[in-house]
Amino acid sequence: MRKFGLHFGLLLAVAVILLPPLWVLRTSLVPESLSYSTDLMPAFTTGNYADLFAKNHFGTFYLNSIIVSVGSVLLALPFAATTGYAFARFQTGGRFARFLVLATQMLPPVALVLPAFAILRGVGLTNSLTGLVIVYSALNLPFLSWILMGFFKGIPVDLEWAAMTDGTTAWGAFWRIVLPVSLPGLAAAGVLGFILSWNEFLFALVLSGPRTSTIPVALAALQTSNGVQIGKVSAGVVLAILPLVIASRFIQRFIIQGLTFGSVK
Amino acid sequence: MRKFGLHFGLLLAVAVILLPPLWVLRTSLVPESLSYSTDLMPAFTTGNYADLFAKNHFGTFYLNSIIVSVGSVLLALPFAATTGYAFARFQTGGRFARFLVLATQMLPPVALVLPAFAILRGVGLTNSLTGLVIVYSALNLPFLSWILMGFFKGIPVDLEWAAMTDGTTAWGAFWRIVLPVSLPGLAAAGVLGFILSWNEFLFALVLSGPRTSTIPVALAALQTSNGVQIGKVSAGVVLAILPLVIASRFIQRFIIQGLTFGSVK
Amino acid sequence: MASIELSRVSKLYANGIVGVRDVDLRIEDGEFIIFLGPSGCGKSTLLRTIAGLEGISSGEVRIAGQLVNNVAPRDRNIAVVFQSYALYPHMTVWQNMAFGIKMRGAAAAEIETKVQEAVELLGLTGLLDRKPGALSGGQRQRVALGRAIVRDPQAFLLDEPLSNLDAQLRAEMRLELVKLHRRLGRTTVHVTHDQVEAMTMGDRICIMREGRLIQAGAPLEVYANPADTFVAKFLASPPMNLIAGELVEAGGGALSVKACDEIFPVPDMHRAAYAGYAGKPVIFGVRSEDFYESPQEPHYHPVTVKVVAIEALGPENILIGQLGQTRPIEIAARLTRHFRAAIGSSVTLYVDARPMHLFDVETTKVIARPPLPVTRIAP
Amino acid sequence: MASIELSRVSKLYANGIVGVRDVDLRIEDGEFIIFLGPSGCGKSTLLRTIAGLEGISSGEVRIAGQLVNNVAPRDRNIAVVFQSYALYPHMTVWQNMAFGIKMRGAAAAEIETKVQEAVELLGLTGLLDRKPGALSGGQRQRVALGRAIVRDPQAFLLDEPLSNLDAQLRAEMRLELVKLHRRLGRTTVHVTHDQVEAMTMGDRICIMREGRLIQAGAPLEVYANPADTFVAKFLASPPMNLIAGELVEAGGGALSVKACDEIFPVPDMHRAAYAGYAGKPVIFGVRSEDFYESPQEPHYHPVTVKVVAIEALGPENILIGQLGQTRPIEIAARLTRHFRAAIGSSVTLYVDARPMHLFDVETTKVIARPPLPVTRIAP
Repeated sequence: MRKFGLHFGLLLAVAVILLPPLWVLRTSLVPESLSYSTDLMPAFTTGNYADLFAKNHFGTFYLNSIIVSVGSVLLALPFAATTGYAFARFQTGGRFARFLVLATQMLPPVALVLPAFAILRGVGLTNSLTGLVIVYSALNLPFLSWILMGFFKGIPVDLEWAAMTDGTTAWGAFWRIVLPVSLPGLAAAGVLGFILSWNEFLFALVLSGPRTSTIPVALAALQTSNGVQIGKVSAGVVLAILPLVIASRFIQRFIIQGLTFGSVK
Repeated sequence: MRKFGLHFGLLLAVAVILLPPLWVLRTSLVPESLSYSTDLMPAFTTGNYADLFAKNHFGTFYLNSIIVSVGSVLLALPFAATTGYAFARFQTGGRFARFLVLATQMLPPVALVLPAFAILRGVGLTNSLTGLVIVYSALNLPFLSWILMGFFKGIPVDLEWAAMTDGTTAWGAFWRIVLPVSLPGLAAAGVLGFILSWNEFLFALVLSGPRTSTIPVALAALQTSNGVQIGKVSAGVVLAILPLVIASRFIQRFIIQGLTFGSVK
Repeated sequence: MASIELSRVSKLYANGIVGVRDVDLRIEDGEFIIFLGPSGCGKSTLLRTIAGLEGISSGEVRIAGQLVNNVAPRDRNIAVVFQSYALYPHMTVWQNMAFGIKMRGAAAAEIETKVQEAVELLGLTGLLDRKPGALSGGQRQRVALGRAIVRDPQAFLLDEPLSNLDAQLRAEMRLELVKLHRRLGRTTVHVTHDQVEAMTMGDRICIMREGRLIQAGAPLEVYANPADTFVAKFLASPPMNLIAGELVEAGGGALSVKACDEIFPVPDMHRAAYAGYAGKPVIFGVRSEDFYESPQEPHYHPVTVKVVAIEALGPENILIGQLGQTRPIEIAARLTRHFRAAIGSSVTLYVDARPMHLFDVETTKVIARPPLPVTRIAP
Repeated sequence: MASIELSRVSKLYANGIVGVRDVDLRIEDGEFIIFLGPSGCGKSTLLRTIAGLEGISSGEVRIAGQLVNNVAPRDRNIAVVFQSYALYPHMTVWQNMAFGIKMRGAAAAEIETKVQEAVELLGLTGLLDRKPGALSGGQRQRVALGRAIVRDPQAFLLDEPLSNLDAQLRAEMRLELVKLHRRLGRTTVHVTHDQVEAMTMGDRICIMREGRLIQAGAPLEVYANPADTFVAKFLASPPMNLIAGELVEAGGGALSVKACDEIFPVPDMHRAAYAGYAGKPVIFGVRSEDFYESPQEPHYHPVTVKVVAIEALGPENILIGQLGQTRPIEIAARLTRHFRAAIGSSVTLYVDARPMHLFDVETTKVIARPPLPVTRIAP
């Protein structure tokens, strides 16, 4: 009896967690007029998706999001790796520098967005994807450095010493030994950076123009223009989540391993 | 010569990093009319601060932010601690459950804010601090669980075994040994949760009303109402950062120790 | 004050790994028993099943006659000293030691008395207000012991308690643990992979391998009569020399082992036991200390050995040499510190074959023979 | 093929901790030298300064006569085997072993030949495509050695290479390392905290303590003539018995040590050396193996000892006993395996005082006396 209660409770929990996303998926595949029907699947259509691409430029926004997210990660990762390595191995900057890195992560985004806008306008990069890539790189840099620091700390210094007696320079030891060994960490950090950039809303809203919007901004626009078109919004949400789901299926193992933060065995 | 170049470069870097916040501080203490002067400190006034409290209800918003941030951390932390502990010690849910926890963190906030609004409206908690506290708790829970999982993993199971042979139950061992030992981790997680809630903008914008705004929303309002009042905005930014600076001075050590993720010696 | 009985205890893990397999053992009240084996042999797992920290898959565990399969660790009234010491890092030494009886609801005065007794017994005065982080390895070890003693448990379970100490301290603590046991008289289970600890500390050794209990007995008895080649090799350093050969009849009912181009006469006392194996391949086992530099006794058998290395330890010399010409095998002989020889030269050593053993080639089990008399060291 | 010279080498860390202090040492070309000491004594630091992995604060390091203070590790042409083995986890065994000469720009054919040589020498065939994660501890150790050998360096620096192996494998590898050194003839520095490794492997031992080099010499010479009480205790197990007493004149120019209610006559051969200390307090040092159960030689001196414990190791028995009545001290005596006595009983042991040492009470340094003849084990 007690066991039955437990299982029932677990099933309920699973339902509570899984039902909302599944309902979003269902609504995205139902014509707008039947969205609020209580039937499980009153009719099937891909019209919501087609509309998004045909009328709402979702193709462009999708591409924008990918360019911005991938670009910012590729730009930030080398800096993050070298900073994280310096923090992990040397006294560089001491405790204070490490704290500063964390501290920048504490500033309220709202307080940063206006200066960012001012700077980008100064160099003529508002409404451009390049501007967003640069800003996102800057936003992700401290966090990525911190994660990679943890990773590099987990790599025994013996490995580098071995490489250095084996004939490499200190830089060669980093390049040939430390980097390859920390690939899971770099991948995990990269994926995290991608996700953060992909989901970012505030900076994208302020810094992008009508043709350079990213998915979150486009989603928000759907929700506010002339009432909420729930079918389209649902389709947009599904599309927004899709790359995350696909990516994460491949690298689930990788991330979990990478995010145990520095425990390379 | 090379050394001189190095030092010059470092000084430049320090200036680049420190100048903007210092200039914000300066602008907040200068009358609005002289804000854009290039003088270092053309005049001194605390009028911007006084105005914020007198005319812009910053006192209320400040209190709101504190209530929401502290409340959500206090609400989420016990759940996060027990979830994190279960993940660290038992097979609970397996690898998939751990991934789900990470996965929820990957959803774009923009996609969550509308459902959150719908749910809160259903139970009559829009425009209320209670609603914000609950939503922020939910948003922070996965992240806090993950951090605490790392922490608990770092605590040798021997300690619990010792307590259990010493006469405690499994729960007693958690309560009397594991929790006290992980205080730095709990503190670090709590501070992180506080900062995330304190800085959150999107949900606060959508879910709060005129009397239940938090600081980020109030800051945004200052920037958009009738032109940017740069003196007031600067003062607002300083006020927004202040508790973070104060808190972090006290717990800097704590956080850095806590955020090495699970390496309790 | 309790016996511990294990009946067909097995522990299988979820991933199919076998922790412990069909262990039968009765530990008498007050006995000091050693679980010895290489890492991964299940000795620590077995200790934890006694403590109740790991459930068992099948079998029965009894403490003081009472079935405890489903009794929580805290109700078994046993104390465990962990390899890591597992001191509570947020408590002072005093609080660490008092935690156990406090949990059992003892009065403040009793706690004070008990802790004070343990503190004096272990020489921990002056450390009571320190946190574990401020203690040396040896001090931590003592505090962990003290924490166990204060509780006055039915039995002590020690999980490699000496392995984190340096050699000198380890030798001292070995002796102190034995004295402590003699003084407290409590049933004690001591897990170790160290052959010296096993030989010198316990009333009985239980040798484990791959989850199984291979042999249990008094240290010198096990040493003199190993159950198989694993025990023969594991319980000595250098390990017993094991030489593959053949048991042959030498006329007049006498037997010899033919191995490595040598003929080792089997002592008459073992003739009856080994007669059945005549003509079969056997493994001839002879301990390194049964080689001598001189024929002190008439029955010693001379063999020629080519010197590979001499390890001069100070008090004694270990000779590593090759026995035989066609397919030489390496043997170790424990000789006096006065022995000298050039590397590569040939020397004659004298083997005392009386303590010899023969092992079955296939099962690696010992071929039973009457034991030589072993004098037990009093008391 | 290189000598290594250290002249007044010191290494201070930024936080004020002294790693190494004023070490002077000349390691001859082809020598096998041991750095021995407890953990934290600076032996590994010293090894790393030779390798160039840590800079030195003052002094000079020369390899093959060339000053290398400012030479990068890769240009010193030495190979290091680390305690953790430090195998590159993302490379196969073959890639690990080839990495070093590849870095030095060797041709593919040469790499293949060299790696193959090392593989055969160390019996690594069949493992070449595995990653380090799929190897056992012993195999990893071999690969680490192989990686060093392939490079054909001027010198091998081994940082506790055996400490992660189990006892049996450690004994085997000890011997193999010695054979390897004999075969390759390269200068080798071996860092260890294990007294057995120190005694058996090297041409010379350097005993370190708190960053200082205390004593250097051939193992048996250091064993027989320790420079101070630290060396006397550290280089033996059980450590040398150190008994506080007084040197007194016994008439006719004879000397005795009065200690623990006993009078130990000083052998005549040492009389001249010790005469100056008559009437002063001294520490009397006698090794555990200089106690005997029977008066085999007429000059052995009988003492009465109360038995505290007997550690029966199998091949020998260690007696722990109390010497003296008023303020008894505990001594260890290494006796034969045939020795038997009841705990608590009194037994008479016979001391061979010829190898004795006296130490100064204040400096703990040995009081110089002519050494007993030590035969070096050939070659």
